[in-house]
Amino acid sequence: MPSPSATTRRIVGTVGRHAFLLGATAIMILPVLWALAASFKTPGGIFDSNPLPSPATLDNYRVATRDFPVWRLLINTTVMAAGVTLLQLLIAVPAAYALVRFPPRAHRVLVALIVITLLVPPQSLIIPLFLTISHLGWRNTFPGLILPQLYGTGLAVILLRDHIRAVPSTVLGAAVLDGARPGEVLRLVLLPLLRPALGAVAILLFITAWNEYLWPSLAAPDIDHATIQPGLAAFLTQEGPEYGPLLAGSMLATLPIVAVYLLASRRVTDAFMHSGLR
Amino acid sequence: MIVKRRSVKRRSVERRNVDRVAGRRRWSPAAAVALITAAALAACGSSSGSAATAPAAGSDQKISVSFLSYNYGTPDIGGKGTQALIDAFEKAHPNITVKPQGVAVADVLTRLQTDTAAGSPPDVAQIGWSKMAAAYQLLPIVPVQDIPTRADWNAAMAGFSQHLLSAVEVDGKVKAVPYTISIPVIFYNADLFRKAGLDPTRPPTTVDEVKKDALAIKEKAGAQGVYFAVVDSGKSDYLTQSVIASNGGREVGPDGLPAFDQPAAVGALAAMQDLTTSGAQPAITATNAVAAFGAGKLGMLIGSTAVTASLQKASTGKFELRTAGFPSFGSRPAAPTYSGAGLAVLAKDKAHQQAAWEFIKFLTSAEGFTIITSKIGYLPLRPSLATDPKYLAPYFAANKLLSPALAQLDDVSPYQSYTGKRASQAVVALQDDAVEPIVLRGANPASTLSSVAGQVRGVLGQK
Amino acid sequence: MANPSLIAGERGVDHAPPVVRLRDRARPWLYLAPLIVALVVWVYGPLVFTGVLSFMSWNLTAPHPSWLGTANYSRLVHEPQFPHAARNTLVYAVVMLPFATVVPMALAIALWKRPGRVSTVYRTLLFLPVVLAPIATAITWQFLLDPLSGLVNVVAGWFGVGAHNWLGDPSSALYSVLLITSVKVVALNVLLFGAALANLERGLLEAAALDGATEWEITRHIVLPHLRRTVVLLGMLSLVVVWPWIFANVAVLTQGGPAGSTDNVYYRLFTYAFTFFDAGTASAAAVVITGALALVLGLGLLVAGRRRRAIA
Amino acid sequence: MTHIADMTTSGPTELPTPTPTPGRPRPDVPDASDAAPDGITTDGITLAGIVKRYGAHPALDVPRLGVPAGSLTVVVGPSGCGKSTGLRVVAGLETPDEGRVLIDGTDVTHLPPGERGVALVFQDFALYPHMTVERNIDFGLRLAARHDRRSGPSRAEISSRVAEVCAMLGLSELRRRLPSQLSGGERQRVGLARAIVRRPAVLLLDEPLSSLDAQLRQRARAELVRLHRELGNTVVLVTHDQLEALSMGTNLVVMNRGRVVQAGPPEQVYRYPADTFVATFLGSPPMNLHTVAPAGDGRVLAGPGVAARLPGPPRPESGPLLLGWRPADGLLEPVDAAGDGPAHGGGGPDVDSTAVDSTAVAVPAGPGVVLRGVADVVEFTGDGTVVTCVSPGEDPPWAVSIRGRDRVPAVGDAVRVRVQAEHVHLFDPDGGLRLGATTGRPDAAAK
Repeated sequence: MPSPSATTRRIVGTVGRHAFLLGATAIMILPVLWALAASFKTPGGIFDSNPLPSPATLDNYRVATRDFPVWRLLINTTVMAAGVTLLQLLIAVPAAYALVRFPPRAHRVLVALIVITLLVPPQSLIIPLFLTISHLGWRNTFPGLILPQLYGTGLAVILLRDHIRAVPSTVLGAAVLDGARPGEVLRLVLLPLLRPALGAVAILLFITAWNEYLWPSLAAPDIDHATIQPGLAAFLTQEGPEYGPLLAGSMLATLPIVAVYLLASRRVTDAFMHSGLR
Repeated sequence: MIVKRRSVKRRSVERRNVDRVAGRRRWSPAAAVALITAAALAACGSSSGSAATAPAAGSDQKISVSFLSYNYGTPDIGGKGTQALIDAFEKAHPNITVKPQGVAVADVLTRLQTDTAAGSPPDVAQIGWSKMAAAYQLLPIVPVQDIPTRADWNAAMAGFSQHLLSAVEVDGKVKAVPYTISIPVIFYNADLFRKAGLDPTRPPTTVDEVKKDALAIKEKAGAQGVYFAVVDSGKSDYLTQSVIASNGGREVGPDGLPAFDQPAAVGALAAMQDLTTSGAQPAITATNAVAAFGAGKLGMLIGSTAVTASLQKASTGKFELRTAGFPSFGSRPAAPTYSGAGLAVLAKDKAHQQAAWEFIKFLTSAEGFTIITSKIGYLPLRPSLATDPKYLAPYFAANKLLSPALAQLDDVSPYQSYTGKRASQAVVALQDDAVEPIVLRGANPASTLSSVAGQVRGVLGQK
Repeated sequence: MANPSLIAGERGVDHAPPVVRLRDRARPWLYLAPLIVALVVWVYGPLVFTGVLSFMSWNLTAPHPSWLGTANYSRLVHEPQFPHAARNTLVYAVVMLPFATVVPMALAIALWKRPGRVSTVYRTLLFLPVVLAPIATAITWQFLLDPLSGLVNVVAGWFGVGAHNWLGDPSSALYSVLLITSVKVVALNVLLFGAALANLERGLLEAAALDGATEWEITRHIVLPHLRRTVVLLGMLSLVVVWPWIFANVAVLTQGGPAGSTDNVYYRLFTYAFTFFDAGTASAAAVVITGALALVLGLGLLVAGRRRRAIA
Repeated sequence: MTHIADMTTSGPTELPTPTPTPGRPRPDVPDASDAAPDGITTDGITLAGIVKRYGAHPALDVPRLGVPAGSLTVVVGPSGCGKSTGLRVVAGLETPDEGRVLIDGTDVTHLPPGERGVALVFQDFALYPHMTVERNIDFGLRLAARHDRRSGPSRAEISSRVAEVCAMLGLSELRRRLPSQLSGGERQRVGLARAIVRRPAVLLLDEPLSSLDAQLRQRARAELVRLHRELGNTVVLVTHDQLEALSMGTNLVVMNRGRVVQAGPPEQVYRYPADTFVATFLGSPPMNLHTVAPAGDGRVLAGPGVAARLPGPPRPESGPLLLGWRPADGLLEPVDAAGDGPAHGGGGPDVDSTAVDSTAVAVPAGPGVVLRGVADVVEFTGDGTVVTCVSPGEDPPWAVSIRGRDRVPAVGDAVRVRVQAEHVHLFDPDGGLRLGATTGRPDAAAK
């Protein structure tokens, strides 16, 4: 039987926690809500202090979808982000596997060299990367967009290495004893076990690539090949910024990810939950 | 315009097919990386610009001109207007196809740099005046005036604002033709004027009057008075040049070195500072000021006519928007500097240069400016069009906002650039280290300008 | 029935046959090859190029860069902008740290303690700031922080706080940009801390509660130690991942101003490269940044290594 | 062969030792070294000169160890003694730094684990969590089929072998389940099934019972023994549980600190522990050890609360010794509340009362040991009672087991225990080595 003071403390604790959560969440999603509301505002209304759209209009969405190739940009962005994610995982999984299961003698040096790549500011690579894809004639192509972004693969390797370490070594040993070759251990045992972790890492990589601004703006400046992030900057025109359509466009860009999240909410949460990120 | 939109779509469909073909090859299981490379090369071969493919010399032959424009592809009036211009040109010149390329306005020079580095610069590019000097220096620009015969040039430029043409001349030559040009004006909220007991039909004409009216608005209308957008978010100095020139000074001396530490320039910026310290002007950035003006909380905004259309949209249904000419310092005539963009040619071979000239000639013709003014809102650089019933007389009859600017077209002072390859760094230094601290934060005008001038001289002198 | 035998003697180094040795030695490199190729082609190669370029003068379009020696470096040191940006960068890093660690950890723990539909809703809402386009985020904040009519000042007005020019005042601009960016960082890291917490046995909590531990004691002695590794990882990771977001906010909102107060080495690098078209100075800045970070990392590893040895 | 004859010098002095119980023949199995003069057996597992280091510290150092074919060999030792490492070396999961592993006469040191004909059941069973029971079991066979389409098992063969194994281990009903849906015992059986379905020549078990609860463990132990009998292959089981070690194996290998301390049939190892480590590690409660000093002609030993008279020739040398006896070998004798004398007859007459001091115990007249102490803890174990006693002086407490319903002393009662001479073990106090006969090779203990 809890004493009255304990009960009081519990109530205060619960209220406190909810106040904390509510407050923090409110602050954090305030910009999203404001942007959502503003995307329905008229050009004049957007400057008002009133956060609600009055009068509300769909004009901004009309502009964003009809006068602006938002769908094409979204497809480009999806292809790019998926390509970057897929290639990074394709490269990182075997590398992380090797680093955990059969580390070469120089693996400490190797890990240090991988970690250093995380610290190199992308801006400092952009000039050489840009010249490279220009010489290859890769501007405004998906390879030109995607391949140089592999400079970030080190992150995937470091994250996956932790996940692979968390897999019981006995299970992998059992597969070896069952006669599985190293590649088969990876494909038939490790990968299925790693799926939730791969999901979580993939989501992280996908979001990072999706939000990428600088590289796509240099690698694929043509509006037909551009991605959504630099594409949205087209609304900041010399003739005055088109805030409404820009926000409408960014809502449309957010929508697919949120929809996927809502549909796969359980799975994504599970992915993060069981990703073993420790 | 609708037709054109469809053609854009057609192009992208073709390109998608290319991608699809490449894609089929791409997904063979092994060696994904290598195959992607191959596919990319294939895709690239078909999508890289026409500039690289050598055209036939004959004038009847089809030729295409690539056109980099920061207006193209934008979803606003600038994009629509540019599309209309291209459509009209292609109709008039069936043998020339224009391949427009869009770019964010902030990225124009980057894009041109990188395209040039990649070996495929556009044939024609729309370049902002503030970046034009750098562009002349950095890019393989072919002076437009060198392309046609003298007679052709003279015929084409007859009726063009000769004052402006001579203002943009470099070494006695027009290297880039003024295209989308704006000059600063006073935008004012007529409702706030009335509320403050001012007569909206008699807007201020001098800086002193601006200050007086602004203080009246602040006191009586409960709104901010004026914002002189010298502190430009894009770090452009065209308004700084405008106020200094209007006060009889120069920002950049004839030698291409700073002259903004001279008394006239110091006086101009001191006047700007006085607006802030007196309370007539809020100490905010230009972006915030535009928002405040759009919200009806700022009486006057002094900025480029380029934003006329968007201010008009924002004011619709909220307040009456009017414009007045750029204010003068006392009795000295106002001498605003133009901003906006010119058209430069980067085409590599004669045939494309010739086609580029044809295109430029059309864009800056009477038909061209009719579209530019009526669809995008830039000034008609052939002033007679405004009264020509065939062209813009109906537009100006209905739309008075551009008239004050047009009236000042013959007063504009040339945009001046610093010398050397660190010119853009000099502009940023002036705006960041002198203009902003002086105007918004009360730094001493004389000492600040003098120290920054020294700093800029050092920068410009570096290798 | 047999007897296991133990015989003294015969012992010697027994070497594997050469083929076996070769196969075992080669295997890791086979798996690491794609990574090594990718990093050499897309990081280390360009880095070397950048290093060479840092001694050159080049505007990216001239046919050839010209040799300049160490002038680019001395420019960085002698002009006030870069050292100033470096100091700001430190402030960014230090202030961002709690938003990458403590704040999201507290939120994640609060969510984790009472699982259920409510926390799912919270989690979904907290996902939103992560995926809102960076440029839209920046523009939204530009409006929210507007000195004259922004919502933040309106709300501040209710509490009797006067209007403030958050982004226009050099004293507050840096912290405004930091707070704006931290929203995204917090949102992302709540997710990641949530993932780490999922590995913690809830049974432990019940056991501790039965032992009479208070909520705080449970958090302090069970939950926090469990998250130690995540804190370190996300702390470091965030300092790497967060720069593109800071960059977008600075580019849209302040352009490094006012008075250079929001400038940082990354934005400076970009300015040198793509505003001033000074590839040499930009490269020199890149070399300095990378070198400094590698140095910090090296020292960190050294200290961590020594401490681990001290414990062992 | 007798033990005396087999005995070689291991201590400075040959002590007359107790002879084994009459009628107990020494297990008459040829030594590996007898079978193959070069020291390499042709059957079973042989480790030759195996060294495995982690850092500078050798985790495993086995000059030679043979595991006979068809045996159920139990490797026992405290945790961290290298027994699991040894198992992993045999399985091929670890590569030794030095030495060779032979299985049925073939050098497998550099063979991949899957090609050694070895199966291993892990302590945590290491089931593939994403595969059903059936897939877990047939994974290895399917791989074999994939790798060698010609001579690998056919699909029909795989399914019949899986069915057979499932039937044998009672898993037929569980074939579609995932490991997460199984109980601990079921998981263990799946782990076993996965191991034996490949018909390995050698089956290795790494503490297979430790994650089962006590009740299940007893049953699983019996099942494993039965399974070994049915399969007839070589089984090596690693455990840290001495009871398991003594009860299950046909052979016992005791390890400590990366080395093999003693090997042999369980009963022999139990009866003749090679040193104090083995003596105290095997048996519950562990063997009692007393530090004693020889007196007189060296046949009389005395320490606090303990006195012994040993048979055999006189021992000229003096110096302290360790005297050991197993709690079950002690006979509790009633004592007078007042003095040394027996309360109700018993060994009264043979008491020699010459050696007397406050802590001393009268030396028995005949061969044997007499201990005196006070009952401190009395534990009822069901089929008997364990009494922990303390002697006067610094000596550690010692225990004696009382069978059945024999009279049990109460706490605080004075206790006298007599041990027959043949149940006495003597050890060198310095190295802890056994003095006198063992049936193992003395140099094994010396290693």
